[in-house]
Amino acid sequence: MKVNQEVPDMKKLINSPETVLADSLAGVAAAHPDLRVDHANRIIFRATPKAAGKVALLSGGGTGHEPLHGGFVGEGMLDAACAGAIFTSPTPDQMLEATKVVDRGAGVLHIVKNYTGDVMNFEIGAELAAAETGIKVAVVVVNDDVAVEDSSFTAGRRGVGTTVLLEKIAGAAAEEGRDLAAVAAVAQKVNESGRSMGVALTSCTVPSAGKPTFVLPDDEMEIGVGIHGEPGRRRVPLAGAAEVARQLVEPILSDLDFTGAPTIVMLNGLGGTPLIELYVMYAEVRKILDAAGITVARSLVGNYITALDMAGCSVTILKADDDLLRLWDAPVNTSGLRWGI
Amino acid sequence: MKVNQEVPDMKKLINSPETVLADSLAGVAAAHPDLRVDHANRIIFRATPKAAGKVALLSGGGTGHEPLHGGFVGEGMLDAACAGAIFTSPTPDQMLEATKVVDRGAGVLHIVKNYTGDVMNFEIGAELAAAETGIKVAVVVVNDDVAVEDSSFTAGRRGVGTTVLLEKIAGAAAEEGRDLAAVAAVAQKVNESGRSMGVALTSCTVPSAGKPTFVLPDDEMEIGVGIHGEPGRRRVPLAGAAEVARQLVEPILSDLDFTGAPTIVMLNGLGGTPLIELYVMYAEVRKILDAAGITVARSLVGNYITALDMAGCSVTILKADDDLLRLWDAPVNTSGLRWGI
Amino acid sequence: MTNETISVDQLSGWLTRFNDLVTEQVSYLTELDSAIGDADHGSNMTRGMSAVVEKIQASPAGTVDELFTGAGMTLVTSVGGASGPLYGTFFLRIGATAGPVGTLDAPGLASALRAGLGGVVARGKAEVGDKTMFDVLAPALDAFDAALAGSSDIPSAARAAYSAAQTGRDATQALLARKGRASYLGERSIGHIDPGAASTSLLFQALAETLGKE
Amino acid sequence: MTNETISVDQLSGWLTRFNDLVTEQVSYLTELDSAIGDADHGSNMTRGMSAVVEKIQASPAGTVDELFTGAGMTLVTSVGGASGPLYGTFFLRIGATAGPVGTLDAPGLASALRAGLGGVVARGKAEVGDKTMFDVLAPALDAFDAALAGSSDIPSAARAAYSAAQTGRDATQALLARKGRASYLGERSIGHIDPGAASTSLLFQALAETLGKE
Ligand SMILES: Nc1ncnc2c1ncn2[C@@H]1O[C@H](COP(=O)(O)OP(=O)(O)O)[C@@H](O)[C@H]1O
Ligand SMILES: Nc1ncnc2c1ncn2[C@@H]1O[C@H](COP(=O)(O)OP(=O)(O)O)[C@@H](O)[C@H]1O
Ligand SMILES: [Mg+2]
Ligand SMILES: [Mg+2]
Ligand SMILES: [Mg+2]
Ligand SMILES: [Mg+2]
Repeated sequence: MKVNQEVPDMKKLINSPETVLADSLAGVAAAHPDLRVDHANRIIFRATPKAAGKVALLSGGGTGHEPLHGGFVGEGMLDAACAGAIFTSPTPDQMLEATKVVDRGAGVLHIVKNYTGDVMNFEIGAELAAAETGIKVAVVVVNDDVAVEDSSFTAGRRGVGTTVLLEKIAGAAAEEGRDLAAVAAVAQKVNESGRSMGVALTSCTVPSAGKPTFVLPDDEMEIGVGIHGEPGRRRVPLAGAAEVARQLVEPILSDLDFTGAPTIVMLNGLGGTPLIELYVMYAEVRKILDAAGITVARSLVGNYITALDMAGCSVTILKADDDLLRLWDAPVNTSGLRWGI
Repeated sequence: MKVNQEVPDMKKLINSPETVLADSLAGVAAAHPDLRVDHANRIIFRATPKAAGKVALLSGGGTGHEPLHGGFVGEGMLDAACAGAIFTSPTPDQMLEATKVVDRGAGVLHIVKNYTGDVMNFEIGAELAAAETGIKVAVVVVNDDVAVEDSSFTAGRRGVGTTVLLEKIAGAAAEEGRDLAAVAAVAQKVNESGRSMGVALTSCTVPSAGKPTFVLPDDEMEIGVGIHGEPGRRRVPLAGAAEVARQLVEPILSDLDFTGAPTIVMLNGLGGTPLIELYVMYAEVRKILDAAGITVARSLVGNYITALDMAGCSVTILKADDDLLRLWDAPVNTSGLRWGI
Repeated sequence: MTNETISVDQLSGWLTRFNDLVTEQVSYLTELDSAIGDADHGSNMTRGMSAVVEKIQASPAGTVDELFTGAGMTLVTSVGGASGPLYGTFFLRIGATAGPVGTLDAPGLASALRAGLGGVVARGKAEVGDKTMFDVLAPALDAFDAALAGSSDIPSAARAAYSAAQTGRDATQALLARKGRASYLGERSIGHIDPGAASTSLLFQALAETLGKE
Repeated sequence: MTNETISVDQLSGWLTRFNDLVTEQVSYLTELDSAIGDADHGSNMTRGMSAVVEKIQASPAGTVDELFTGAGMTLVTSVGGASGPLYGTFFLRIGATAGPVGTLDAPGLASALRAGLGGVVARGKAEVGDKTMFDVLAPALDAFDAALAGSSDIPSAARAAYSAAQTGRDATQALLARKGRASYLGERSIGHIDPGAASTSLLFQALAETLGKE
């Protein structure tokens, strides 16, 4: 076990790989009086629970994607987020505890990103909740990453950017008082209507590994990268923003027809890329969508679902409708997303 | 002039160094219907001007510090932001144009970060405004960076993190209907009560330079770095978060007595550092402040005033009072800072 | 002969030795996971197994059930990821099948291990050739059973299992992943050993070494 | 002799040559600014001077005033940073002092340049030894005046100014910066040539070369 004052062997503002999760939760607790952090169970809750009789939303996953998920706990979005070790799903006992705490009598929606570990751990959590409590649990598994092509021969598509939009929209549906089946249905609809694709210019470095997960030559980028540094579709020569935007948007548009409906578009930074580049990319994405006759009703540009210090970005497009747009616009008050409040 | 599709010679999501400012402004315009971008003059305005009779706030500076300043244009904060080339002050004609547009009859406060170029360009802008229009202009020059020790023998302290807090608080004072002198006085008070200090783990890369501004060995960091990659107080061995926090907070605390008043503390990321590390740092900063008997009334953790893709962070502490806290809590609706609305 | 049974203490020694091995090989496991996953398998396994061993040292188990149920629960609640539920279920099923006994004979051990494998399959749905820990676990247990059927004692059967485990581990290199995070790579997963296969091989190395020492 | 006056066209040639030189040396200027500033002096100067030259080419100036007022305004409105107002004011003052004339004689040129220097000081408050462009501009103009006083013609005086400029530029290396962005470095600014001093030396190189060619 490394001690606090040791010199880190990588360029990260941490005390040690072993303490980074606990230390970051301490920072979250110190920064946000609106949140209550259960340090023993590594769960971030709203300080003030929602009204009784409303459906609660629980998500969680490996740490390293901040603000996801803890940054989306608050009015109009999640009720709690379980934090796993870096890039590692949280454990079933966390999901059980969180489920018990957040249930307000109307059941709990588990929002799970489609990774084997997350799915299995949430599954066991839900099994334990069913065995120990009478709490109704519904599950939505987000799998929106078009980078995974042969999804029938794999663990399926990964859950990435659409998770952010889903947590916002389902959160609004729950806040509005819809019942568990209806909130789960909205969540399912968002998942079916959202698609994402990402690019890495550099690898992330997992603190416990101490070195970059993969090595990208100076003149190459990884198209279709996952938010854990999983390799993507292919390595290609580095290109300008317009060409990168094309390589991200085209696979999305060929996967789903986005015409004829208002869309919500997110240009998401992966952690090491500054906002100025995200805006440059967003301009290019919009040019492509405009040319394709796709209507952009709402935009989100920033770091929302990250991969530690990876340089790169992802594009998410959600085919919405009036109901989804209204839910999107509803008030939200979290550290990561806030409006109308 | 490079063409759009050329392969970039650095790992940045841009089209070319020459177009990055225009391209990012195009992205801002596409993403934010609440903003109006004057592309010719490179000015970001509120789409809906504030009510007549209220003091307007104008800021600006070199691009590369996003969300500062354009991300702080909106209700409760700035009325306009002039964007210069990367790390280069905007030009006087921009300030003149913006001043004319934002004035609602009650005068305009220019918020200038203390760099020779910014000061001179805003100065000429104000001179032109005085010569050409009857608009009253007041100026506040932010100089909060304690890294600059011998400020009497230099261009003075640099303007860094306090700028964010000042734009928020003075913006609220203006929104409340205070007159130009009163808004300028509040701004001055914030400047006098705020102190900052930053650290770089890596250099930034200015697109037109094409390579890192400075080279930091793998086991060193730059304490007291500026937001343009200006060298700081000293290079020291890389250290853990607790030790880095100590090296940032101690110079701040020895520069001003923060006891006996509520403080606002910002832990700011410099662009290439992910949120998880900022929370780890924030936890350490709070430990030091708690031990020093300093009361933290409000916290802000995230990327607010950045230095392109630099990895690192800065700490800003503002000694507040009831008035400043109330102004801080007042509604704000910008892309970079939003609450209460 | 004493080698025809295995005691709770020996089984505790197995888990302790497994912890030593994953700790020794932590960088290797993480490196394998960097190539086709997310660079955390080493830290996942050491976090889990060190917690298991801490628990064993704090309060040694009296029965096989207690030992493996404790180890399984510890893994499930401390690892996360894919390996937590998979290794956790493996041990939980071993415990439940063995029951509250102080020793297991060879058939008892074999059927407990096979129940563990059943748990892994129930949880992860892996099939032969999917390039997962299953591709070590299944041939290792087949070799174990075959050795016992050929009237080997438990230590020899464990050595046979370890040998099959190594072969299975190395064979994952040529496979295209169809389960877990590596499956996202498609063709690009070929040429790399599966990290879970490698840690499972260490599990059988630990068993062989623990029993060999006596 | 014709060398005793300088025409608008020659002065336009000076600015054109200055643009060529900063364009050639853009990386060098940026590198100097990387060491003690913010790595933009090269792109600032080329952005400004290429705009100046574009303007000259689009509509050649008829008078010295028109030329330099146009150049100064272009710099002020296209550069930003510290160099925009400083170089801009330098040229604006030259234009205003020279007035709407087609040629300048040697004393006229000398006093226009000195007015430019006055503008730089008025704007930037730099003093001798602050490690700025002033430390090139001041000795270069002193040398220019001294050469004229010693009855040199304008081209020789320009060569003398350039020589003094180079000396001034190199001398900034040993100085501790007290103005501009480099001043934040304190002791660490020592050992680097000031970027603005380097570009100002190019300004005199351009003058010497332009006049030398005739
Ligand atoms: N469905 C599955 N069935 C069996 N084993 C699996 C399955 N999915 C993944 N694994 C195993 O888990 C290993 C990865 O474990 P680990 O890296 O700890 O978890 P994660 O993939 O969540 O990061 C893989 O190498 C593989 O052997
Ligand atoms: N107060 C001043 N007086 C004279 N020259 C100055 C002053 N401040 C800065 N300079 C000059 O400006 C140069 C820097 O110009 P530049 O890099 O273009 O602007 P910035 O510093 O705003 O990035 C310095 O090298 C120095 O020569
Ligand atoms: Mg993992
Ligand atoms: Mg500059
Ligand atoms: Mg893994
Ligand atoms: Mg500069």
